[in-house]
Amino acid sequence: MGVTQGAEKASGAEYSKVLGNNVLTTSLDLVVNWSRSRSLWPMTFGLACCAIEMMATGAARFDLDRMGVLFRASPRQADVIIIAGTVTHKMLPVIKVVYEQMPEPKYVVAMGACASSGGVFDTYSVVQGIDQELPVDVYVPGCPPRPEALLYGLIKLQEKIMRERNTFGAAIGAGDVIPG
Amino acid sequence: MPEMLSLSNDPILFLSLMLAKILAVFIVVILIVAYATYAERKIIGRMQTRLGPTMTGPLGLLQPIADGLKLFFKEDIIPAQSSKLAFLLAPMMILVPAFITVAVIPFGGDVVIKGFAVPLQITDLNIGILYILAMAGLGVYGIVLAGWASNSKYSLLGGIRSAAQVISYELAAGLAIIAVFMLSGTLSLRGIVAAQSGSVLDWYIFSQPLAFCLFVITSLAEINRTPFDLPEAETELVSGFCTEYSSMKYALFFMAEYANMIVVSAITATLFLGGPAGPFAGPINLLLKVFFFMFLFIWIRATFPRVRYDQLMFMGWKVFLPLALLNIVITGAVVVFL
Amino acid sequence: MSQAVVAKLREAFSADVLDVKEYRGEVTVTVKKEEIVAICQFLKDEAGYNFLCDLCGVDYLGQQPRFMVVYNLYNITTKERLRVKVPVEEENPRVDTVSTVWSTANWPERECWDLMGISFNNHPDLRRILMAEGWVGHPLRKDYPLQGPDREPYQGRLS
Amino acid sequence: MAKKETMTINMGPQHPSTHGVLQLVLELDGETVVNAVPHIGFLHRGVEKLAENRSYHRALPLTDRLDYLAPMSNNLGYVLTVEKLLGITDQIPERAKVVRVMMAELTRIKSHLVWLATHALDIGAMTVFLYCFREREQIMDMYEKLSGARMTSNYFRVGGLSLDLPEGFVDDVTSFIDDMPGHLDTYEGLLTGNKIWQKRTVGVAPISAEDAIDIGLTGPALRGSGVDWDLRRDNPYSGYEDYDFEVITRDGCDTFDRYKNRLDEMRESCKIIRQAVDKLQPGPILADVPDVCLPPKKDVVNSIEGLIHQFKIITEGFKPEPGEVYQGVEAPKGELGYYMISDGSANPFRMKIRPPSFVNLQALPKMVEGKLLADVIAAIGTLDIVLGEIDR
Repeated sequence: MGVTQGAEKASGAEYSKVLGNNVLTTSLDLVVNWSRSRSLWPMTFGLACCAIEMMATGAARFDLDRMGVLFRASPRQADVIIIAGTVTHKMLPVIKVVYEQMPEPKYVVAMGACASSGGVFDTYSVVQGIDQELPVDVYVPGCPPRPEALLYGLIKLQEKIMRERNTFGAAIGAGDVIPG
Repeated sequence: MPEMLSLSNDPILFLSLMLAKILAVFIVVILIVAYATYAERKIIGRMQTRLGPTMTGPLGLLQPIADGLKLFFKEDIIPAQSSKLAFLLAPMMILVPAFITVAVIPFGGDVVIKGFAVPLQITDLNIGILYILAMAGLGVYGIVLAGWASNSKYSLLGGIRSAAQVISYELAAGLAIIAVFMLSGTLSLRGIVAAQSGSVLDWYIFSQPLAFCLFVITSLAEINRTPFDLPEAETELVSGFCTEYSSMKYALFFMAEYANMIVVSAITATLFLGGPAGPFAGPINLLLKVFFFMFLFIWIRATFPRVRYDQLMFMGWKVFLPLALLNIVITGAVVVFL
Repeated sequence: MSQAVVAKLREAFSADVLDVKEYRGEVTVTVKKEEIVAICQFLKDEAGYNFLCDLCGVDYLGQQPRFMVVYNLYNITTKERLRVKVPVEEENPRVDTVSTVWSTANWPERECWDLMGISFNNHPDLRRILMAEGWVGHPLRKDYPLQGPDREPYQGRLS
Repeated sequence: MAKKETMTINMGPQHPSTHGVLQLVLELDGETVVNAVPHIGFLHRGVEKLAENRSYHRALPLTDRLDYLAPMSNNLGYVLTVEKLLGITDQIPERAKVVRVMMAELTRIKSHLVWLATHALDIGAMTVFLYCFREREQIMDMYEKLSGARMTSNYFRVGGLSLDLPEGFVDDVTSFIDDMPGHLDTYEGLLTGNKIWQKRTVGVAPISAEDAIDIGLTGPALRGSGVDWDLRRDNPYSGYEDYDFEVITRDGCDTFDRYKNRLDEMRESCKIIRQAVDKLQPGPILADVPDVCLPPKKDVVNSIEGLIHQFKIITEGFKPEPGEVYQGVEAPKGELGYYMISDGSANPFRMKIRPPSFVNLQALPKMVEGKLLADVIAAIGTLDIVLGEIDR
């Protein structure tokens, strides 16, 4: 099974070829998408300031657990990686390894200005946006973003997951996911 | 007194009832496992001034289903460096003993069907307790195997910790319940329940309070719950023995943890709280007792920090073991001289 | 009080004290780099400067000598500060390590090597500390571009 | 003798309890740590270099992002340094000084709350984590009221403050410090008397006073080793000499005493904040130094002189005369020092930051060698490191 992140496969011809687009497959897709979007487990992975806001989002006032978001320490059990903070050239290989270790389907949220674009740190050691290396699904602006912003970003990610097609087919090995 | 139903007097009824009992118990346990995760998140959430899941279905009730489905449809990674067969076997080896232990737990008195007495218990082994201890010992092989087969250092440390932990605590747990069957005079769980069937004061929690405390604490350690969750200590070993597991295999570990919790609660209820005895129908009484213990375990998790490896060993060998032996000596003296 | 220390220092190392300055109540002593370890040991043992607050390099590009290594000392008993500076020329950017005097100098010296390219003789573990192992160049030098050498320099206004 | 084989494990940079992107290479014999080597720099963003390319006013926001758990302490150190460089330290209005002290102490509570939260979580007490964050949210609200941002406040200015206190702010502060000691008792109720917590902290990660000074420990970690040194009392700044507070010192040299130290420091901070609230008098919030400080907003919008004045400071900045200064402040984690050199231009010629965590982290190998793996976690927690300021 594989998930294409690129938009080039998202042509109509592609998914009519696989399992088709009938009431059965779309309902199954709906179930799969629902379960995926309602149980987004991010990794306990903080880089800088934004990580503290990420913790605050998980804590009592905002409580990510309401949305079924449960932090997992091991990348093998995580669905989404929240890049919370400045990515440096020294850190980049580590992030890539962690991302590779996550099982499909996996999502990337770039939290904060630094992860999205390098932010205020336009310097020799900072990667100017994690999207240069990883396929980012949702950008959350802010320096650091407020917890509400992160919540909104995750809700946007849920909506994006709900729009995915052929997720059931991809899970049983027929074709690729058509991104939402 | 009607005759006991057995394979010899009505094989078809016996087999079909047996199947029904197994199915019923299995479904109940699976359901409790699923909703134990939900209950844990809710209860701990409340203790931590949070809400827990609320947005998946009404009151967040569909959360375990979403989690389960998601894990089911997730990519299953088997690390290239792992030992494939052992890696596959480990989650099953930990889940199966957890489930089959339930077989000997009586969940009610006898019911009369077609003139035969049918016990509300899947099977009544005359060495029920030994069977439970044996299964508890088997479960740890799954953890050790998982730790070793993953070929990851964190997993290995988790596996080793688990093995050491179970060896030290199984002994104390076993010795703690010896005192119980010194009083009951039988190893069969049905017999033990029968021995406590008088008034509430006949429950062994009152005659054996020390054994009860020892058993609850040591069984917490055996099922790797806080404060003894060293094998999967998240802040030390990432996820311990299941660091490398993803998808459904991880879900099996997850289920095993809660199944173990149910089993231990049920055993404690049976041994010390009179099993199905109580004001309601047998199974409901037992379930209530099980829920009480599970709540207790969740409460402990929300309250206590984690002990350290050497302190755990110290407690197991130098505190609990002598206490359990002392308890046996006292019980023996009481049984012989009074 | 700092002046008394400086006087003592001048007495003991008359040939090595190059300059003494006071600015905003802070005393800065510039000394020769050859004797830095002896001077630091003296300041620690005789003058009670038992705490090395900070150690860093400064790049005066275009001046001779190009670098300065700055030691900010603190006396925990009298609560006083003293700054010692050592000029380091570009051709031979090497200073003796003071990590034998205060172990706290270990990491700041590594940082100084990493970011400023001043190396320290007899240092126990002189590796790059902040930048990745194979990094080329020393970023805090004034001739190192802010956005790194391999990027088009930013044309807009930074400050 | 049989040959012992050790195992090297790599803890971090992605690990739940390394408090960010610290990497520790541990050599283990069983579970005993034989050797621990910290690797840092995974968050090195080049703040010092960036500051050299910005004017003094514009370098201020960078300091927020150093120790992001205590942004106002960083701001305070920076503005004090620049003021010293300009020689306007004694022209700062009284109100600005009092508000600075008040905010610095609130920041100390905020930073210590995150420390307690993560330290307790590392050792396994997860409920304390959520309780601490609950109280922290209140401080965040005050920050937001004051500066508009929850974390990166950027509130102090060279010469004073950017804005006056908003309406009702003092009441918020008062009600917070009224409640805070009770909350601290709650945490202590969950931890201090808990046998498991004591077993995990008493005697763990020891360091003697001599070693601590030699290795450069500062802040609560040093005071946990019995060295009575606090910059607020010994080299007072921003008017700290006028406040009555105790410097908490314990000589147990272990994690438990450092834990108690920090908790008591929070109580002391509450006392200081209360005094600051009492001292608060109406008055100007910005020094009367037109070369440095922005004019009031009403002048900017109403008069051409004010507009030109504002424009000049924004575009050109100010130019301190050449010189060099060092200013240390007692940040929550220890001595935070700024060493600044001016060459007469509008940008700092060199800004060296002395981050307390950077130096404190050096003590880690000494603290954990020969101890168990679980003690490493406790030691990282007790040092209270923040990678943002270690790597800068």
